[in-house]
Order: sequence, then structure tokens, then C-alpha cells
Amino acid sequence: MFNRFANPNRFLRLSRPLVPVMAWATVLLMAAGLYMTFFTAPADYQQGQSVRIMYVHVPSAWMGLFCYVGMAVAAAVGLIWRHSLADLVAKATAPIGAAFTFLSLVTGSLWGKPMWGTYWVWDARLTSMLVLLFLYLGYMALQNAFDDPERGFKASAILVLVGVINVPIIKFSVDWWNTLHQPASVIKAGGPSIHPSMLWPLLVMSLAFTTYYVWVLLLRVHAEIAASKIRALRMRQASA
Amino acid sequence: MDAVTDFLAMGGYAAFVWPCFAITAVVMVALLVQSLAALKSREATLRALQQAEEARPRRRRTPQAAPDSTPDTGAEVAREA
Amino acid sequence: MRGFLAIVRRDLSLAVRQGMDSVMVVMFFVLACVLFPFGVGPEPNVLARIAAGVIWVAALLAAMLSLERLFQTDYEDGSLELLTLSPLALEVVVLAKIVAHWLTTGLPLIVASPLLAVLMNLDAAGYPYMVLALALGTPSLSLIGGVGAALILGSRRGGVLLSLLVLPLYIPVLIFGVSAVDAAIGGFEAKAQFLVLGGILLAALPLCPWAGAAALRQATE
Amino acid sequence: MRGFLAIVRRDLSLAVRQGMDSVMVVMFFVLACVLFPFGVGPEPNVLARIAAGVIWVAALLAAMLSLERLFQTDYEDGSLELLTLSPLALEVVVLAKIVAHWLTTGLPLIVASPLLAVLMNLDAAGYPYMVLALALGTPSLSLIGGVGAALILGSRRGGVLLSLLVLPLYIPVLIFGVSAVDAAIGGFEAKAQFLVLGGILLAALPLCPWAGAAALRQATE
Amino acid sequence: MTIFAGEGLVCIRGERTVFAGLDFALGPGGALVLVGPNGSGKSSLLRLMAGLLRPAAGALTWGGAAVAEDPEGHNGRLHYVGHLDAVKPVLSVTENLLFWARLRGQGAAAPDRVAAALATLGIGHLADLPGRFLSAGQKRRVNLARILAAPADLWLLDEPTTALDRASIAVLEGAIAAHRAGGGRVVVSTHADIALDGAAALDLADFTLRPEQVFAGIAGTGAEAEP
Amino acid sequence: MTIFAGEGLVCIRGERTVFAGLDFALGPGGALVLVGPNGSGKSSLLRLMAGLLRPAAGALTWGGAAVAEDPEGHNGRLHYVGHLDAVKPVLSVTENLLFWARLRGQGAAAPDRVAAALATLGIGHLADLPGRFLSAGQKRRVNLARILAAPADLWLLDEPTTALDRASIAVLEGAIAAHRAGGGRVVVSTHADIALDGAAALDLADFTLRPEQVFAGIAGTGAEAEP
Ligand code: HEM
Ligand SMILES: Nc1ncnc2c1ncn2[C@@H]1O[C@H](COP(=O)(O)OP(=O)(O)OP(=O)(O)O)[C@@H](O)[C@H]1O
Ligand SMILES: Nc1ncnc2c1ncn2[C@@H]1O[C@H](COP(=O)(O)OP(=O)(O)OP(=O)(O)O)[C@@H](O)[C@H]1O
Ligand SMILES: [Mg+2]
Ligand SMILES: [Mg+2]
Repeated sequence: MFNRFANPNRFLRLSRPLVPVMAWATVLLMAAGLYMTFFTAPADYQQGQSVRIMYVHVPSAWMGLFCYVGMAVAAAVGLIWRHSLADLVAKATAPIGAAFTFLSLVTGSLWGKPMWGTYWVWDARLTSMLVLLFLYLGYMALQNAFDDPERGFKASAILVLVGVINVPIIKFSVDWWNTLHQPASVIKAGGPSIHPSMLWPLLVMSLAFTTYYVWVLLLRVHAEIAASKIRALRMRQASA
Repeated sequence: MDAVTDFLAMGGYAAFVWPCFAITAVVMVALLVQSLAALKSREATLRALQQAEEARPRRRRTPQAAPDSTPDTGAEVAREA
Repeated sequence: MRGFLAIVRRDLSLAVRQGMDSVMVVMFFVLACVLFPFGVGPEPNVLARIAAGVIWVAALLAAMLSLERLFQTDYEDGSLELLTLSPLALEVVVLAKIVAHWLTTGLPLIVASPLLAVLMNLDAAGYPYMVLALALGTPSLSLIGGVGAALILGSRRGGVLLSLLVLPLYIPVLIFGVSAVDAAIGGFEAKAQFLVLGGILLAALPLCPWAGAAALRQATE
Repeated sequence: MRGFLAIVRRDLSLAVRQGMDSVMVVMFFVLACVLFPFGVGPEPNVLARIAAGVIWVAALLAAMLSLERLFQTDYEDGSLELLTLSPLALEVVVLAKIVAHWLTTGLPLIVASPLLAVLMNLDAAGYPYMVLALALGTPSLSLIGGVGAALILGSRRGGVLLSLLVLPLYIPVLIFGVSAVDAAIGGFEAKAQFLVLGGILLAALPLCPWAGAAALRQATE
Repeated sequence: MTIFAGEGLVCIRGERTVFAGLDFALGPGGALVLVGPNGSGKSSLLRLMAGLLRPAAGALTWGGAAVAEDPEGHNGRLHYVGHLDAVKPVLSVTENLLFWARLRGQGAAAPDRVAAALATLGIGHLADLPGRFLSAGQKRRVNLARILAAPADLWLLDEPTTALDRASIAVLEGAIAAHRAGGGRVVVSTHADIALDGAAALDLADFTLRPEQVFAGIAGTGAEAEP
Repeated sequence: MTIFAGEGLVCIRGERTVFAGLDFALGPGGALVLVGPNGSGKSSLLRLMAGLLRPAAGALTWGGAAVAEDPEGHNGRLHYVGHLDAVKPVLSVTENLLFWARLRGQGAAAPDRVAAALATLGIGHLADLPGRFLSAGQKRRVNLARILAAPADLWLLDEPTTALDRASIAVLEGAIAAHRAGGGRVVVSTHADIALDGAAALDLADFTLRPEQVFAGIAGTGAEAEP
């Protein structure tokens, strides 16, 4: 049975050894991915060397989306089974997901300047990514708005579940909105067909981003556990 | 030498490619460093607090009150009361 | 049902007695719209081009601002605990409060909107569609905002926080509300947009009271 | 002076510790701006035409929303009484709190404005003028809004009421702020507008702390 | 005979275990008085009984059925009086009470019941006064009139004598006695004295954990596990 | 010898005359205890002395000079302790107190004075704790430490013993005695007992108007004019 007193010490025991594993995996995969990005992947016949932006842009966009789903699952587990570790995972995921989403926006607009001639267009995909960033930031703001961390967890869990229902609706309406006003003229559906010489670096980079996520997630969860122990000790000190 | 300048020029896209990778690196490293620093400082605080706790005289503490094995659930701790 | 009506009736008479809730919301709505002629200049064609969008954005902001206190006073004076403990399902309580909120703020906004349409130089063909779109859209705004209002109970900062939670979720309503009016002005069918607005409302109607009730339960813990 | 700095420093550290005050204000600023493309459509030239106005209106609304709690928490926890009883002139206290508010909200808005200018497709020639106009205008917004925030203490409904008090007073700042940017983009001199913005600030600097102090004395009676 | 009972109740608030292993049983006509020092968990236990708080462990049952299964049904058979009086300043006393009575399904009978309740508590003359003109004691009496205006089996009263003068306390005692005589049950937390015949007393201090056991949840077990 | 005195003070709140014709005088080392039933105006008189309220009639003087002439000067020589403790939940106890000390011109000496004040009140061990972890009694002690951390002639204490246990009340009594021994003066309102040697008692009930005189302003003069 899941229990709201999920034992953190067992979790710490199990997950501490994972930290160096993830760290090394990230470093090695990142090195390999960067090497492939710059030395084995070919320049695109249309986009030239700027296509190399893709190898950070696409993984961060994927991770931005993935983290939101992960956060929603963790929040649901925390809310329904009152599993406090899941609450901590949801909380720790938010800043990482927000960072990835932010990166996909920045790298995308840096790519957009040479490709489309402008840093930003109100394209459907871009816009929904921007809204996703706001959903992350709203989650983090709500989480931090309470004196009692327990309330922060529960309130933000409900928010993220409402948000996850809304993400497809937002996505759909933004698609509609954009096609209504401005037929797709800037990027063609599908994008460049992916050749293995480009696919492999992309996959390696994505894997590197994933291990980076796990690494930082573990660090942040460990920090949250330490923080709640500190709160408990402080409270004990206060009531002494 | 030319190879290097060529590489750095990124086919004319240097002004976009390099900032892009630089920003990605900065954000990812910053997040990592912040996470590590938070963990370190909290663990340090925790250790200090726990030492202070140890040092304090324990008035009503009976030897068997402190569970010697890690209990699986807080509820078990509670039931021992 | 009788309990539902009792809550609606109470909230309405509170709104009337506490003075000018509706008036204040409408005034904010008008003020926010009026800022635009000052901001973008008084050229009629520019204003007409952006009129529908500005009116909708102002409606969003007005709904959001007024929602901040939806549960706040009941929370502070202990009524919310007693409402939670009523034999009514909490979802029904939440729905009743949201309905009362819509009657005191959404409805006046709809009534005031033609006035703003005139001020903003909106094409006359758009008036009925504007009203209809607001009539379908504002209930969704109240419903979605009600969840946000329940979530921020007891938090350190109300207004700004609520806007961060709620505004992103308002975007679909905004998009279809505006495009319904624009389509009508442009001479197109606006049926699809109205269907979507209705669909959003139908989806929000069961979901939001449920989420709001969950939020209230943890706020009164 | 030492007391002044003590208050500023305290309010800054409160803002930092309470988490993300500045971040939230900037987010609202960005969100409010982003609503407009959804409202008026994504065409770059339309957006560029209204960009300066929209950014200024969003700045007004963000300042107003964040001001709601300028004195509220101090009022609720009893700090405001003690500040009123400090040996400092109450006007200085009010000014210090407004300065701290500007540092935590006005300044971030200014920093974030070029980003919005990009999003809204503002003519690049306007960027420096936009920033300069905001730098001259936002202190006035904080000063004027501070008076409103002091006036609404203890009233039943904060947010909406504050907007009704404050937004009309913000209109001059809005007009000259926007027209400075528009002039610069159109290739005209914007000196007159900046002079007026500076003049408003110079007038608000002594007047608003005085009015705010009077309002606070009322509230703590 | 339906029994309202709790078994092995554990209450955790703000990461702190307030009490643990608490049992009680209350039959029709029964009364339970909660005592204990500040912060020992009297209010928490009442909120738990009302279903406002969920026990971290243990079960709350009514006639053998778990209360958590049917929260609305449980709400229907209880009245709760907390620290706040829920009197709206802009509504008159009667309007305030009518609302709560109607919410509990008192239709046509509501005005009469409300008037009778006001008379019982000796504030019939305030019936038309807006809530904002009431003193603290008067507000508290309005709140108590609320529970008289609609019948419910279980009364949960958290320091109901706060701000009441001696005469009003006597009225309250009479109302509780009448309620119990009719088969109702009542749980009262109090610092002051309130006279209830044959009431069982529950001292919350008996269920408070020793300081070193107090901290539950993640933090607690962590701290506990340290050598 | 500077005397702090009030003459013919009248206090009107919410269109109601709370008290009228009240005189007092307080010399260095003096103490005044305000007593009276709820709502008789103890808190109102203290706020009036602090300058938070203005008397509807009468004069408040310090060494003969009207207090209203130089409000900042008056603020500089008084400390007020009200019902709220003004402890910021996100600042540590020391940070909270340092702010108030600095605001009163305690520069470099502030940290030492704050530490000493905390030690006096027996909460030195809480110095680094954020305010949100404090119980009601601990917050009240922090508030009292505030008035020890910066010197002021006149202490105005509104029910300072609220939420304090016996030991802390004794500490407070000691602090007041020391303050008076150093020539300070103190006005205390209290329901509980607090031992102050040679303090004058002022019963606010003596200055409350008869019911038919109570309504001031338009209503009041009207009622007065009735035969
Ligand atoms: C701010 C600007 C941009 C944002 C927010 C953005 C966002 C995204 C997102 C969310 C994805 C993942 C979509 C998915 O897998 O379903 C993606 C993928 C991709 N983006 Fe971007 N993008 C931006 C600009 C660009 C630009 C300028 C280009 C190139 C001209 C580009 C090319 C691609 C490609 C090739 C993919 C992967 C192919 C695919 O999954 O469809 N993006 N982008
Ligand atoms: N909302 C809350 N969040 C977190 N902890 C709380 C909350 N309310 C109370 N507590 C804590 O729970 C414990 C029990 O509080 P409770 O109010 O039940 O005590 P009580 O016995 O009613 O005290 P009193 O006699 O003061 O009314 C206290 O230590 C308190 O600090
Ligand atoms: N803010 C206010 N506005 C209007 N009337 C007020 C206000 N505060 C208090 N009063 C009224 O003034 C009268 C005196 O109140 P005050 O708080 O001074 O009494 P007190 O003697 O301190 O009572 P207690 O023993 O309850 O503290 C009361 O009748 C009260 O109703
Ligand atoms: Mg209690
Ligand atoms: Mg008092």
C-alpha cells in the first residue's frame, strides 16, 4: 500500500548510488552527442550549418513536454495515494521542465532569425510552447505561495491536473487560431525528413538530456528531503 | 587554421549557432549548480541542527523510545506510543 | 436543488448589499477598454480592427479580478467550513457560488459590451455575435476562474498569483470568442466557433466544480 | 536616512524571501501582453502598430495588481501600526516602501520590456525609447498606485476598487509614455514627451508620499 | 444502537503528529468533553470527527460504517461550531440563520424554527439587526442558534462558551441536555467549565507523543533514524 | 520633571462615545494600570496615548507641550505593544528585531541589544528561527523583546500578558520594574493580574457615559437634547 509516510531514508539509500551513474552518463553522452553534432552530422542542404541548432532545440522541446506529463503523473500519485515522495518529485521536476521549455523557446527563436527572418512569429507550435512555460511558472508560483508546504503540494497538484487536461485544448485552439488568421507559410508540416546521419546525434543528445534530467531530479529531491528534515528539526527546536 | 575559422564561422550562422549552444550550456549548468548548492547547504544545515539536537540534554527520552531500526512508516512510530 | 438555490440567493443578496460589486466590475471593464484608445491612438480603423480582441481581453481581466474574492470572505469568516460541512455535495456548493458570481459579474459584462463595441468602433455586424460569444464564454471564465480562486485560498499573494494560474487557461475561450466575432464581421459562418465555445462550457461544467471542490477540501483542512 | 534605508532593505529581503514577487509581476506583464496577439491575431504589422500601447497598458495593469498588497500584509500583521509610530516622518516611510516596490516590480518590468517588444514586433528603433519611457514612467506608477494602496486598506474588496481609483490617474503617464515611443519610431523628436513624463514624476515625488501618509494615518486609527 | 466511534486515530498537522492511538465511542444521548492544554489537539480532534480533517491513520465509524465512505451523509447528521461565527455583516440575524436552515433542507418550517432558536438564546430582539452591529458574545449566540434551527444528531462544539456570559452558558447547558434527552450526542472541547451530566472526559494530553516522537512524515522518520 | 498628562479626554469610535472627561498624569517612573470590562475603552485610550487615535476633545501633553504638535518626537519616546505581534514569518527572529532596532536609530549597537533582549526573555535559542515557526506565546515574547532592544521613555502595553505563561509574566514584570527604576513610565491594560508596585489604577468604566448619553455626533447631541 502506498502510504503518506513513504520512507525517505530507504529512497535515499536506493537512489544515492544512482547520482554518480547519472552524472557520468550525462557527461559521456553529452560529449558524444556534441561530437556528433559538430563533426559527423552533415549540414542541411537548405539550412546549412544552422541545422546544428536542431540537436539542442528538439531534445529540449521534447523534454519540456515530457517533464510536464511526468509532473502531472507525480502530482496525481501524490494527490490520490498521498505519497509524499511523489509530491517531492513533482515539485523537483517543475524547474527542470521550465528550463527545458525556456531553452526550446530560446534556441527556436535563435534558429528562427536566420530561417524566417524574425526571432518570433505567432506560429501555433511556438505559441503553445510559450503557454506551456506559463503553466510551469504558474505551478511553481502556487507551490511557493503557502507557508505550509503541505498545502503547496496539494494545491499545485490540483492545478497541474487541471492544466494537463487543458494542454490539448490549448494546443488545439492555438492550431485553429493560427490557421484561421494566417495559413502555414513559414514552416511546412513534417519538417526536414530525417536521415540517419542526423537522427543518431539527435537520439544521443536526447538521451543525454534525459540522463541530465534524472541527475538533477535526484539532486533536487534529495535537497527537498533535507529541507523537510530541517523544517521538522526547526519546529522541534521551537516547541522545545 | 582555416578549418578552425571555417568551423567557428558555422557557414555564416555563427551568430546564431554559438549563442544557442552557449545559452543551453549556461542554463543547464546553472540549474545543475544551483541544485547541487542547495543540496549541499541544506545538508550542512541539517547536520548542524542534528548535532545541536544531540548536544541538547534529553529530558524524557527513554532508551527504547528511539527505534533502532528504520521504521517503514510513521504510523508505526505513532503506534509505538 | 433547494440547497443550491439557497446558496445562489444568498450570494446574490450579499453582492447587492455589499454594494456595487457588479457596478465595479463593469467600471473596470470599461476602464480597461478605454485605456486602449489612449494607448494605440484614436484612429477609428485601427480601433475597429482590434476592438473584438480588446473587449475580450478586458472581459478576461475583469472576470479574473472579481474572482479573487469568490471564496475569500467565506474563508475568512468561517462560512466556508460550514458550507463544506453542509449535506450538499461540495461540488454543488462550488457550482452554486460560481453561478452566483456569473450572475453578478458575467451578466453585467454582457450587458455592457455593446456600449464598449460602440466606443471601440466595432463593426455593427459584430454586435449580436459579440454578445452571443460573451454569453457562451463568460460562464467558462467563471468556472475556470473559480478553480483558481479556490486554489489560492490561504496563500500569501492573491491577485497576481491568480492571474498566473488562470490567464493561460483562459486562452482557448479568448481565441474562439474573438474569432467568432471576427468571422461574423468578415461575413463568414461563425457556427464552428460557437460550437467550440459551447463545448468548452460543457466540459468545464462538470470538471471545474469537481476540481474546485477538491481545492476547497484541502483549503479547509 | 538610516531609517529609510532600513525599510527599503527590509522590504527587499521580504520580497526575495517570500518568493518570486518580481518573477510573478514580470510573468503577469508578459501574459497580459501575450493575450493581445490571441485577441487581435498574429499579423506582424497589426501587432507592430499597437505594440507600444499594449506594452504600456500591460505595465499599468501589472503595477496596479502588484500594488494591491503594498501595505496590506503590514496592515494585517500589525507592522503598519509600528511603522506609523516610528520616529521617522510617515511620508518617509511611505516613500521607502514605494521605492522598494519599484525596485522589485518596476525595475524588472523595464528589464523585461525589450523581450516583449520582440514578441510584439515593435520597430527596433523604438526599443531604447521604450525602455527610457518606462524608466521615467514606472516610478510615477508606483507612486500614484501607492496612494491607492493606502486608501483601500481595510476595505472589503481590494483589487477591483484599487483599479478604479488608480487607472484613471495612470492615463497621463500612459499617453505620454506611448507617444514618446511612437514619436521615436516615426522619426520625430520625443524630447517633449520625456519632459512631461519627468515632470509628472517630479510632481508625484513629493505629493504621493504625503497623500499616502495621510491615508495610512486614517487606516491605522 | 448506532455508535459513533474512532479507533486508533492519528492526527498529523503541518508535518507534526498532534496525537496518536486515540480511541473513543459515543452512543445516543452520550457526551464527550475534550480537555487538555493549548495545542494538545482538541480542535484538531473535533475537525477530524467532522470530516474536515482526515486521520493519518485509524478509522472513524458511525454504526459500524466508515464515515469517510459517505461524507455528505455524515455532514447531514452533524453540527459543527468552530472558532469563527460565520455571521455575515451585511445580512440580518434572521437572514443569516435562515440561510443555514434552508441549506439543511428546512423549507417552510425554517422561519419558525429560526425564531424559536433566537428566543431560546435570548436574542429574539436582535432578529432584524445586521450582523455588523453584533458584539462578540451576540455573534456567538447567533452561531449557537444556528445549530438549534435545524436538527442534527451529533453536535461538535469547539469552545462554545467563548465570549458568553454566565446566563448564556446556562442556556447552552440546557440546550445540550435537551438535545441529549432526545437521543442526540455531543462532543465539547472546553477550557472553561461547562456542566454536562454523565459526560465522559477525554484528556488529549494522554495521546500526545513524547517530544522526540512528535515529528512525523518524511522529516520525522528521517530524524528518528539517525543514530 | 516632565509629566505625561491627559486632560478632559473624549474618545469617539464608530459614532459612539467610548469615554469622556478622562484625566490622567504620569511622571517619570510612574505606572498606570487600565482596567474595565470588555469594550470600556482600554485599548482605545492606549491608542490615543500613542497618537494613533486623536481625542475628540481634551488635550494630551508631554512636559506641558501638546503631543499633537510634534508627533514624530512623541513616537520617538514611546513603545507600543498592541494585539498583533508584527513578526514577519519569513524573517528570522533576529532579523525581525534588528529591523525595528535600526528604525529607531540603533546602528552598530543593534545586534548586541537584540541578543540581550532575546536572552532576557528566554528566547535566545530561537534567534535564527524564521517567524513562522513560532507559537503564539513565543511571538508575543519577540514583540516584547522589541521594546527592550531600543530604549524609549514611555511603554504602552495593551494586554501584554496574552498568551504568556507564568514564568514569562514574571520576566515582563521584572523588565517593567527595571524600566521604571531607570525613570521610564508605563501604561498597561490588563484583564489578568500583573504586579506593578505603586501603580495607579484607572477604571475606564468610570468614564463611560450612561446609555442615554452614549450616542455622539448628530445622534448623540440629538439624544442629549431630549428632555
Ligand atoms: C521559438 C521558436 C520555436 C519553438 C518554441 C519550437 C518548438 C518546438 C517543439 C515544441 C518541438 C517538438 C514538437 C514535437 O516533437 O511534437 C519542435 C521540434 C522541431 N522544431 Fe521547433 N520550435 C521553434 C523554432 C523552430 C525553428 C526556427 C525551426 C527550423 C526552421 C524548428 C525546427 C524544428 C524541427 C526540425 C523539429 C523536430 C521535428 C518534429 O518533431 O516535427 N523549430 N520545435
Ligand atoms: N492549520 C494548521 N496547520 C498546521 N498545524 C496546525 C494547524 N492548526 C493547528 N496546528 C497545530 O496542531 C496542534 C494542535 O492544535 P489544536 O488547535 O488542535 O489544539 P487545541 O488543543 O485546540 O489548542 P487550544 O487550546 O489552543 O485551542 C498545535 O500544535 C498546532 O500548532
Ligand atoms: N475600529 C473601531 N471602529 C469603531 N468602533 C470601535 C472600533 N474599535 C473598537 N470600537 C468600539 O469602541 C469601544 C471600545 O473598544 P476598546 O477596544 O477600546 O475596548 P477595550 O476596553 O479594549 O475592550 P477589551 O477588553 O475587549 O479589549 C467598543 O465598544 C468597540 O465596539
Ligand atoms: Mg482549539
Ligand atoms: Mg482591548
